[in-house]
Parts: sequence; structure tokens; C-alpha cells
Amino acid sequence: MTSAAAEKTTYREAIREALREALRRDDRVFLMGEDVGRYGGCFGVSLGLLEEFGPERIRDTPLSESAFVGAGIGAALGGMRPVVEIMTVNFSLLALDQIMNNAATLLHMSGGQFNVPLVIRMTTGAGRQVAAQHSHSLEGWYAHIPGLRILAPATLEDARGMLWTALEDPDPVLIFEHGSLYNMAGPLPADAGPADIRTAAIRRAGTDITLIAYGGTLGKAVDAADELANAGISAEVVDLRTLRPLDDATILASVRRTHRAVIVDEGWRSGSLAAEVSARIMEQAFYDLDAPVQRVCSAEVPMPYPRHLEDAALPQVADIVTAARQAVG
Amino acid sequence: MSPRRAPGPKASPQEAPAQERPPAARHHAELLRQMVLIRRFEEQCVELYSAGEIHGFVHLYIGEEAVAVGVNQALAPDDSIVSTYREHGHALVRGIALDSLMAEMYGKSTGCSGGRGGSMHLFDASTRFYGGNAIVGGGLPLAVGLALADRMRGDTRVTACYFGDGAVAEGEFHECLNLAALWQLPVLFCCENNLYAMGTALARAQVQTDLAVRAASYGMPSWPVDGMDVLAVEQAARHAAEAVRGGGGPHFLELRTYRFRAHSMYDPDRYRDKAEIEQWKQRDPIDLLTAHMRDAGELADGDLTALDTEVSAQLTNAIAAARADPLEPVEGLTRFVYSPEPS
Amino acid sequence: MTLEQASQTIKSVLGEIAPDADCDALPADADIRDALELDSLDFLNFVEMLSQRSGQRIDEDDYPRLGTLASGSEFLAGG
Amino acid sequence: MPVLGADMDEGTLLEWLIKPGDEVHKGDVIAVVDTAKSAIEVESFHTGIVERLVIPAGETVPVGTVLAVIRESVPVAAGAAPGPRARPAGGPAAAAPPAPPVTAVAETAARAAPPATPLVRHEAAELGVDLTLVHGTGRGGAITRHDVEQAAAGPRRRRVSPLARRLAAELGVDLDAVTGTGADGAVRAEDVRQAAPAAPPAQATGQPAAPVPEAPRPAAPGKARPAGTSRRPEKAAAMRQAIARLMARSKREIPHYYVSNTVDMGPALDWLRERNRSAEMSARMVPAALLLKAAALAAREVPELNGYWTEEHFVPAPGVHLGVAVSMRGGGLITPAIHDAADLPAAELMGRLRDLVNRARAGRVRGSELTDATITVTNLGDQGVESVTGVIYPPQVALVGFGKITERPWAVRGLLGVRPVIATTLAADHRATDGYTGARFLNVLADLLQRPEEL
Repeated sequence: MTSAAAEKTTYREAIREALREALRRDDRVFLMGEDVGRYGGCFGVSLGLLEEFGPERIRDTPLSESAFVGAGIGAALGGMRPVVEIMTVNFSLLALDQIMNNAATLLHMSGGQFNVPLVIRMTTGAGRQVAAQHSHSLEGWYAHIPGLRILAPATLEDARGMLWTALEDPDPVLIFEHGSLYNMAGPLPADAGPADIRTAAIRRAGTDITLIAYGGTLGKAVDAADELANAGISAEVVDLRTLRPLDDATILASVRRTHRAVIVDEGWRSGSLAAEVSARIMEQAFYDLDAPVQRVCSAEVPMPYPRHLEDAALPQVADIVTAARQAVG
Repeated sequence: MSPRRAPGPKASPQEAPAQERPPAARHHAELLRQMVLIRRFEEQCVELYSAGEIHGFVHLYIGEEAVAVGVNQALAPDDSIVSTYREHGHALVRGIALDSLMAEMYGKSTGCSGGRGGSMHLFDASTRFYGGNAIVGGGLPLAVGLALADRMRGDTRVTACYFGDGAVAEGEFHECLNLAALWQLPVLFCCENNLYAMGTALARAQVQTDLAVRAASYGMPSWPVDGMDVLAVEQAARHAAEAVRGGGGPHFLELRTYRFRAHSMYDPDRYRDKAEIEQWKQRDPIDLLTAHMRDAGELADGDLTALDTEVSAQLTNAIAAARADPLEPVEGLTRFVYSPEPS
Repeated sequence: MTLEQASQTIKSVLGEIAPDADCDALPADADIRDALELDSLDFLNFVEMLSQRSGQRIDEDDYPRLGTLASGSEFLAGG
Repeated sequence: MPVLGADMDEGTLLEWLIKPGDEVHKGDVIAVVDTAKSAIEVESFHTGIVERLVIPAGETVPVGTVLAVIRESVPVAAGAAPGPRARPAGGPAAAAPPAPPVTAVAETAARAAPPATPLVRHEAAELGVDLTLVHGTGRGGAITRHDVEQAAAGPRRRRVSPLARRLAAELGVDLDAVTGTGADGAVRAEDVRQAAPAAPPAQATGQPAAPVPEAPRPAAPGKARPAGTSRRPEKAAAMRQAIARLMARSKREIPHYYVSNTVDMGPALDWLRERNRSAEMSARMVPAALLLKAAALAAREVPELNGYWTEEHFVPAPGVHLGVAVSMRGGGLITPAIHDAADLPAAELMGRLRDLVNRARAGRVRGSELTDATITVTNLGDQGVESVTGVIYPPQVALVGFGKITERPWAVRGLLGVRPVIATTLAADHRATDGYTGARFLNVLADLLQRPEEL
């Protein structure tokens, strides 16, 4: 009768629970990647799964990104439902050839004969002082590629719910988990289930300006909305959730209501996902705009190591607030 | 460029009595000093990391010191070095100023990489130290290219390229060994085989765990070496480096070693037995060398204590300096994205 | 369950339902619903939690007896 | 750069024969241009004063590039007939006299060719015009070179937001007369509304949120923020402000009308008592669940009251998302929605209601629940009042109120009895419906409550 009680959990545990559920529900599902087994995952996501499901289904791989991502594509072609974990988005570049030239293209090249029901998960983003080879937000690059579906869970519900829906998708889905979210804790209903992977979500309603964010920047956007509320500005926060294909309807409907938009994106500004969103707003809601669309992105610099420079390079709450205030005037 | 400290005095025994010792004893004392310096430096890193003074990923070399110290003996000041994210030891023995290394750990603008790199990305042009590369296998192509440039420009340098056993699984490893051998480039491949790619044991990632054999299949001379014995490492490295320098094409050393601590600063260590770690600690490279020196009568009772005192004082000074050093102003955030306009 | 235990149980449940209320200051004969501004859903939660804590089934016909701290304690104590 | 031959793509400006400030007449030779074939004299097609030379001698530029700007000296009366769009004013100050029209030398080329985007861009760059600020008058709103030239002509083109421009057209506001309050004097929608003859309310139409500043939020990374900590007073204050704004807007914008009714709750309460007797404790229902279900069904039966008033017309909602006013402990209220309430069995609706109220009070309502309500119910029966006549949540068009169930003398077929009765009320938006519709709604509601087993 009443819905199941909410249990306190973390983003990390929510993903693990999603993996566990998928492994239980469908014996075609298996997890493959570097140190996902004995080590329990570089970020501890798959801790305990090896013990529960055994080494056949929780497969440690050598450090051979191109090989094991490509093998995931092959296994998907062969009837399995692989979940491939890549430690970080920077390392995914070693497998970019397979992702771009195989996963994203096979269906089209084969005239619709071969689809690739593959899920690739990887960590993205900065904020942990791990410098210029472990910190970037390259999901915008992947969102450039037709044939892929790109997800960015920013909440516990999405961390828990997106994987299964992604596995049900007949085509390759990339899930970007922001490294700073793994420890995010909060309540999650015990019966939390699959999450839709087609739409953006309004995480907070508002009337004066739309803050558009995703993944690691959502929390910052919400914090910014708090600050703006104190200043009497009612900000609506849109969580993109699915970076490709973008849910234009939700984004545009919100901007048409508020007439102003700030896009928050941890990627670099030039050629960013924020640029794409901004362009769509210009194209489709130009005559509803009462101020230029603003973007809050990362500084155009490889991520520096020291805390103060990393902070300065990343979108911060104060930057979002400033941009929003400028737009509202 | 960022301000740099002048390199400290080149590694050399400085105590007066050493002058009276035979050359072999002086040499061993220097090897010992370098290993102890690495060990104490990293122990300090653990402390500073735990205290929240240094951050990010910090990969410790403790247990593997004999490799860096031994290989470095075979390298000339003009040789090039390409390293990994576990490179504190390589950087220290290369003679990069201690203060600038410590400042880099602190992310200070006086650090060897201007504070931008941190532990994983130590760079120093003056010693041709081409950096800590934190993408497994990512350094090998650079080493091949540096060697290619030397060859094309007629320089007789050796490029020493460090990487771990994990890199052997990457495509780049195979592509680079083949290319270096095909073009007979002057690369000394130094594979630090510590048996684990992060948490995955070599035997669980590779069919052929004898890595020297794999390298040999690319047509280059290759040896397995006891990486816990600094003298054995030195001997093998000298032999290989001379051959490379003499135009013998790339050589490969599989340096069998072991890290005593976690992959990064801390990790669950679920992937190996405590007993295994203890067993390897019985062959601690510092202990092996001191035992050898004692047996040879090269080590007096107070020597180790004196060495510790000396190294500790250096570190204490370096830490104090690093703490006091300035941070890069935020206005400088986007420096070094492009080279400055020629003036 | 003694009267004192019953009274403590009721107060602790009320404390959870109306966290900002000072249940210790609640007069024994005050109408709980009025004093703590409980609506019907709050009251349902209250009854349900009381039932769980005391292990007793509480029927709708018993609700009037839970109107005050005094009568409720007696009810729970089996009076 | 004029086209001086059919095959000419670009030209090199060899020499200027004029300088800024010079007076030139139509037909004067003003420059020498080298094409691939020969040096050709270029004449002016306009009479006026040379404002500036854009391209220096020696530079090679594509055809269509502006070479110089000449301010035409033909006097133009202030307040001249408006063009296809409001003429840009001289600057931030309102009602500045329009700048005299200015034409560039290269207009010949522009006449010959349709607007070419790269050219326009190039020209804008040459003239230092920010294209994002230029209003296009070409096909599909494309920016033409003329637009760019116009933009370059004034000291600086007036900044007007797209929405403001659209509103100005809709409201018949002359943008020249509007004072801009945005950055660099930009005219924004609010400025236009202020300037409109009978200024409509400032709030834009559209679907606003329920008056809750604190929608569900993802926990901040690394820290779970427990509900009800020290931020509470600020939150309560912010919530109060939000409610204030929304309710004020409702009363300002919405012409409310009200109808009320009294309904016999005897059958419903009897049915509930029977049902609860046999039910597990956790499955017991309160009368509010039946009232909500009945309201949801009534909203489905009378769809004119279920939806939004937006853009000056009513948009019916496809489903009934029943907003439930939940008062917060310590003041304030939020109105989360029970989605598709009309489709839920009453027992399930009861479960949802409990869940929703618990979560609402714990600050854990989902965003969609706060924005999706299509009609709202307020039930103040528990607070002991007999009836409540509410304020509509914009852009919804109706609000249903329930009072306390009280025993009253009640006549049925000529016989007097004591029955539990409830006052039902409806506040509705007169723009969307009339009293007749409201009355129909309350009658349907009353009928439904007589047949509780069907709810």
C-alpha cells in the first residue's frame, strides 16, 4: 500500500545494486573491465560482485582497453548483454576506435542487420586533484557521435535505474559516472526501479531562469538555485540526464517559460555540449529569449593539479549565480 | 616558464671519511644513499598525504628503489628518460632538485612542473626527464619518437623508458617494441615488473608471464633481472645501455621487483596475500645492499643512522620550503596551454 | 506494559510524528490531535506506530481511547 | 568591394581617393581597385560625408566587403515613418532621435546577390557589429547586410531581447520609447511590459512551479543533507516568499469565481467503517482518500476545469494529476501532485497520499510532483473549519476545497435526520469557465460520494 521505505544509500552502492539486479535478471549480462573483480572496481563500484557471480560473469581484463571494449561489442553481436567498465574517460580514448568505428557504426554499415546491445560505463570529471590525465569531461565528444546513446546519471535514482533501461536498449549506450558523485549519499526507495533514459528532468521548478546541468554539475546548479532564491530569483533546474539524443522538448519548454538560460557543463566551452544546447535554444526558442544564453564551462586548460587552480578551472556555484544574475539583470 | 630552483648538488657522497674508502665502498654507499632518499621521501609523502598536505593520486615506489637507482647508474647526463606515474624514484635519482620535487607534490609554482602536474606528472627539461605519464603504456611511443629524433639528428643518446607489467597488455607496448626494433632505435625498455597491474596479478592478465620472452619475440636482446638487487640491476643496465649506445638497437630489461605498499596511496589490498608481501619484504633492496656492505666491511655501525639523519634533514628542509613556496596565482590558470608567441 | 511505559511509548511516537512539538509538556488530558495539530494521516501514522511498538492490534473503534495521553496510556496498558 | 566583372571574386584596394570627413557626391571616383585584370576606378553611388574607411589600401578582400561607410547627408525628419521594424535609437537613452540612414559603398553588390551568410559575417566583423545583437529582417529572420549596416550605422545599435521585440510587436509598443534596464541599456521583456499602455502583469504566462523553493534536490556530493537542520528558518522564509508571490499573482491575474455545496457523507463513512474493520492497520483509509478520488473523477468528467490557462487560452490536461495542498509543520505549504489520480483505486490513492504527505513533510518530493498538478485540492477538514474557499494555483484553473465533516440535521424525502455532511467548494478561473461548469463539477462530485464503493 504505502511505497517501500527509503533506504540510505550512496551513488556507488546504487550502481552496484543496479549491476547486481541486472546480473540476476538476465544471465546474458556480464561485467568486464580492469580490476572490476578482485579489486572491486577502481572506484569500488563492483565490490563483492565477483564473490556473488563468479569470474565468468565478473571478468577482470588486462589493461587492454581497445581489446576488451571491442570484445564487448563482439559479445553483444553474439547475443550477450555485456556491461563494460572503463576506469576513466581519459582511458576510454584507447578504445575510441572501437567505440566510434565499430559500436556506433555497425548497425548502419550492415544495413540494419547487426545491432550492438552494449553498455559501457566510465568515470568522468574532475574535482579530485588527479590532474591532467584523469580528470576530463569528454562525454560531450561522445555525444557528438550518432549511433550512441549517452547517459549522465546525476541522482541516486538514475544511478540505480539507468543501467537496466540501458541494457534493454538494442544499441550501444555509454553511461558517464562523475567521479565526485560516488560518495553522494541519500535515501533511495528500496523498490527503486528502472529509470527512463529518454527525457531530461526538472529537478527544481522555477520561473525566472533555467539552469541546465547534468552529471557532476547538477548539484552545483541546484546549490546555485538555492542562492538565487535567497536573492529573490526563482531558478528552474533542468537535469539533461540523456546527453544524446537531447530531450529538446523539456529544455525548450522550460526556457520558453523562464525566457533565460544558463548552461552548466564541465566540458571545455569550445565545441561543448553546452554549445550544442545553446544552439538549439537559439534555433528553436530565439523569440522567447529575454537575455543571451549564458554558459558556465570549464576553463580551456588541461586540468591542473593544485586545488585552487582546479577549483578555478571548474564551473562553480558562484559562477552559475553570477551568470544567472547577469541574465536576469 | 615557471621559476625553478637550481638543481641541488649532484648526488655524491659528501662525508669526509668516505674519501678514505675504496672506490667500490664509496659507490655502494652512494647507491644506498639514493635508495634511502627515495624510501624516506615516499614515507614522508604518506605522512603528508594523510595529513591532507598533498593530494590526488600518489603512487609509491617503496620496495622498487633498486630499479631506479641501478638503471640510473647506466645513464649519462644527456640521456632521455620517459617515466610513469610511479616516478618519484626515477626523478630523485635523476638529480631533479629535491626541493622542486617536494614543491610539485604541494602543487606550488616552484615545483618541477610548475605545480600543474603533481605526483603523477613530474617533468624536468634540464635533466631530459620527459615526465610521469599516467596513461598505462602512454610513454612508450614517446620514447620511440625521442630515440627516432636522436637517430635522425645523429645524437648518441639512450632513451630509457620505464613502464610496468600492466603496460605489456596494451597495444601500444607491442606496437612500440616492434617499431623500435624495426628501425633499430636506441631505446632501453625498462619494464618494472612488480607482478600487479593495480589489482590484477600478472598471471591473471597474461598468458606468457615471462616478459623478457615476449620482448625477445620482437627481435631485441632482453633479460630478466633481479630487481631487488641494486648491484644486479646496475650491472644489467650498464651492459644493455652500452649496447644501445653502441648502435645495437633497442634492449629490454625485465626488472622483477615488488611494491610493498598499495597501488596508489591506499587501496583495499584484496588482491594479494599479506604473507606474499612479507615474503618479498625479506628481500628489501635496502636491506640486501646493507647486508652486502656489512659483509664486505663497507658499513660502519653509525653509518646508517648518519645517513638517515642526513636524508631526514634534507627532507625536512624541502618540506619547509615547499610549504612556504607560493601558489600559482589564479590569473595564471590558462598559462601553458599554448606556447608563448615568439618575441 | 505498565502505565508509565505506555505513556513513554505514546510520547516517543508523537515525538517522531511531530518532531518540533514538546511532548513532555503535553497535559495528560489534552486532546492530542488538537494540541499537536495532527491531521487524519498523522493520526493514522500514530496509531500504526503505536500498534507496532506495543504489539497490539488497534481497531478503528478504539481510536477514541487514544484521544489523550491518559486514556491512551490506559488503553495500551491493557486497562 | 563592388563586382567589377562577372568573374571577379575579390579585389585589391590600390588607393583611396577620399578620407574620413570628406564630402562625396554620387558619381565621384573615390578609390582605385585592382582586379585580376586591371586597375579600375570605383565611383560612389551615394552623396554624403565619408564616415570611415573600412579597408586600408593594399588589402585584398572578397566581393561584397564593405570598403567604406558614407553617411548620407539627406536630412531625415525625426520620427520618420517607421520601417519594417522599429528603428534603432541612438543609445540607451529613450526616444533618441533616429540616426540618419547610412549606406555603404558596396551596396551595389548587395543588390545583385541574395543575402550571403559568410559575406554578412565578414561585413559584420569589418564593421565591428556583434551579429548576435542584430535583428534579421531577411527571409526566415535571416540577417541581411542591410541589417548589419544599419546596426553599424548608429553610434551603436540598440540592444533589444528577442522576447522584448516580439512582445513589443504584440503589444504595439514603440521600442524607441522604451527605456532599457538590461546590460548596456538592453531592452528586455519587462521594460516593454512597463511601457505597454495598460501594462499587463509582469509575470509571464507559462506553467510555474508550485510555490516551493525547495524542490527535491540531489544530495550534494559527499554530503547528505538531512532534512530539517539549521537551514530551516531560511527555507521557511523562502517558502513564504514563494507562496506570497504565487498567490499574489493568482489573485492579480485570475478572475476567480466560487461555488459551494453541502454533501451527505453518510454512505461514504459507512462504507469506510465497514472496510476498515476488516482491513489491516496499514491498509486503513481515511475519508480524505475518498474525497480526493471523487475530486479526481469529477475533474475527469468535467475536463474544462482540469488543465492550464496559458498564452491566453485554456489547455486541457491529458490526465488528472491531483495537487494536494500539504501544510508543513512550522508553517507554509506545498502542493505536490498525485499522478493520474483518477485511474488509481481508492485504496492505492490512499497509499500514495500517505507516502506523499510523509515525503512532503520530510522535504523529499520529486520535481515532477511539484510541477505537474492539473487541479488542486485543499482539505482543511482536519483543522476543524467548515469550509474553505481557496486561491487557484496558476496556471491551473480550479481549486477544490473540503471542510470538516460535521453532523447536521438533514432532510431526506421530507424526513429530518442527523447526517454527517461536508461543505465542498470550488474556486475557478472565470477566463476558462463559467459558473455553470463549476456547478456541474460540484454536482458530479456529490454524486460520486454517494457511491463510495465505486470510487
